[in-house]
Amino acid sequence: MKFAIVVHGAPYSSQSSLSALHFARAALASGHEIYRVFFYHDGVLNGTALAAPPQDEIDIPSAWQALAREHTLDLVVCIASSLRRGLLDETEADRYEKPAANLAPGFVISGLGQLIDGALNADRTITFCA
Amino acid sequence: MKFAIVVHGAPYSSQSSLSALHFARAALASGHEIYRVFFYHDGVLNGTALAAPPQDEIDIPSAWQALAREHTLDLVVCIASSLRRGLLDETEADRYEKPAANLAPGFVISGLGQLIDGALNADRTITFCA
Amino acid sequence: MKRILFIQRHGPHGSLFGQETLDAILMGSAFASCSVLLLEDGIYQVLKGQDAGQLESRDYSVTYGALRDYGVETIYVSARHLAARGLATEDLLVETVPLDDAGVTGLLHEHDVILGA
Amino acid sequence: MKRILFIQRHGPHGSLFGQETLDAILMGSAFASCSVLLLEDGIYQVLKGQDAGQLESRDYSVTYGALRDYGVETIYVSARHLAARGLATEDLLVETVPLDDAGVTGLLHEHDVILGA
Amino acid sequence: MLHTVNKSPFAGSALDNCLAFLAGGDEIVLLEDGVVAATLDIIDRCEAPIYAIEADVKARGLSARLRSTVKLIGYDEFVNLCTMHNSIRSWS
Amino acid sequence: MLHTVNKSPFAGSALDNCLAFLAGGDEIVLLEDGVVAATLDIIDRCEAPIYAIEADVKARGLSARLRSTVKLIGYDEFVNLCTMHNSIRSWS
Repeated sequence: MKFAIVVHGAPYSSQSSLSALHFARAALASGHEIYRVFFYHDGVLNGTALAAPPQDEIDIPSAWQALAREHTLDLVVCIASSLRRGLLDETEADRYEKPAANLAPGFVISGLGQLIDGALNADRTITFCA
Repeated sequence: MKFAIVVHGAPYSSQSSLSALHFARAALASGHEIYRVFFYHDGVLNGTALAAPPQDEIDIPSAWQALAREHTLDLVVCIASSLRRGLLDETEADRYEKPAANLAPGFVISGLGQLIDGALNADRTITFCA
Repeated sequence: MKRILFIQRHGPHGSLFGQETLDAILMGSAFASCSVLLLEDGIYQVLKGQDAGQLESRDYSVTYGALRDYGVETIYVSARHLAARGLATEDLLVETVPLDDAGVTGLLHEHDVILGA
Repeated sequence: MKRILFIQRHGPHGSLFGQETLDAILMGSAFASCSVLLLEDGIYQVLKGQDAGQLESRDYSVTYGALRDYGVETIYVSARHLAARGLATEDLLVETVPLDDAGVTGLLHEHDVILGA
Repeated sequence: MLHTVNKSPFAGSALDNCLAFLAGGDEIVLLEDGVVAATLDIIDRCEAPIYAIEADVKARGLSARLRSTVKLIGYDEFVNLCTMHNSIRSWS
Repeated sequence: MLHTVNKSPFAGSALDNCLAFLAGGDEIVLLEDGVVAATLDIIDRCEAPIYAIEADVKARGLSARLRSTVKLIGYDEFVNLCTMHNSIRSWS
């Protein structure tokens, strides 16, 4: 079965991204497919390349990247949410003349169409709310 | 009178930073002093240099910077909160070997001691909760 | 074609959920059959007479009035949540269909996907 | 010297407020006279028997047990909020002083600064 | 003591706690989503003076629905209220 | 339909709404702070099957306080419940 996973919460600030990560791992371990993980609202902050959590705590952005490498996941952060919250890839950093980009490898910035596409094409859509 | 202002919410995501900004402007306009603005929890994201909000919306990080330039404000983001949330100055980016820094000019990263110092030395401490 | 229900349960301006969920509704209505359900303080999203100028914020409530033009089928509200706030459908700037609790339950089950905070 | 009251009203693990407020309490107790008030789900911060290993999260609740060593004077709880959760002070891993509503009101007024989410 | 409430009474216990722990001489400022309470009759039962931030009331279209016990204020009056009380508790 | 609840019943209306809008055949998964409800007698009144994520219950020290009507599950069983219902509503 194909899952679309929607994440609304920032890592650490809300448990939702950790729950989504555990859910995604379990779905993959059970042989299901993850059609897409869509990060919306504060959830886009899961895609930061600059988080430096304490060493005895899980590094949530890195855990998403590791899962994506292992299973070729489509990790999409919403562009409108990202721009307001200061999460930029190289293209957007150039476009808005900002001094740096901070989107982690493995994540892509895209539009809300990817949320709707996921909802329409996955067998199940589950949201992890902030 | 000297005010310490504590901000717990991320810009846009929560109205708390906008309220704090309005409060700070009104306090200064009434002839009061702002001893410090301390950004804690998600509030540290007020200090991002990378936000690119829609042109018809207020740019909250820039508004803090403008107020700080005009009144020489002490804008402090909590270091522990910042590290988990991916907000780094050049020093921290180097220390944690991260690819970029994203703290806006006008903000400084410092420890929780600055929160306590503000609470002890200001005449009034007001918190804007997320 | 799948039917999507968007639920809005946050008031305006206190957080970004209202504005960003509205963006998702607009996008959804371009690609799918969509309805909107306003619960709890989400009902305040469409209260008449909002003026956010003094807040330096955007009055995006007017966009709700255009949802029909974007193809959104119906905007539903919980009649119980409306009454608890001392409001009536006449106080809202869009035409809404009030539902009792059983009506909301039915609506949830009529849709294939439920989105919204 | 000013007296600081830290209020904790969020449960553990669902958000970072609990852990970060605890950090602020530790810092505060190094420089000032501090007390802690647990309200609402903040009481769950000090419930016995927490084990966050399966969550890949840190069991920071043990640090509450060390607050006295850091100089925190007293940890107060709302007796009403405790009872509403079916809990008693014996269920908590630190010694707490339960207060009725008037006691909480008095506590708020005894302190010069109130911090915490 | 000055109390602030920034959440809707329908969305949590901020107002409940504020009212439960109020002392004589205390005052209350409703701001952000907290101004929703200014339109409900529960607020009439409160004996403390209650203020609501005008910009927040207007932004939410609630101006015509205010209970008569609530006084609209600007941020300058909010600042002034802070100076008139020894401490401030923000309920959220 | 599968319902999830991730907030404490003391911190908002997530559980209230979930229970108010429940249909026959629906099931409920409590996760994150939502597992607090699994220790309260209000949950006994609910006729739908109720599950709680074990990792969340353990992390909060609530294992010994669960109501007998609540079944502990892992994330794998959570995934399986999702496959067995046509849609999922997350109450927050």
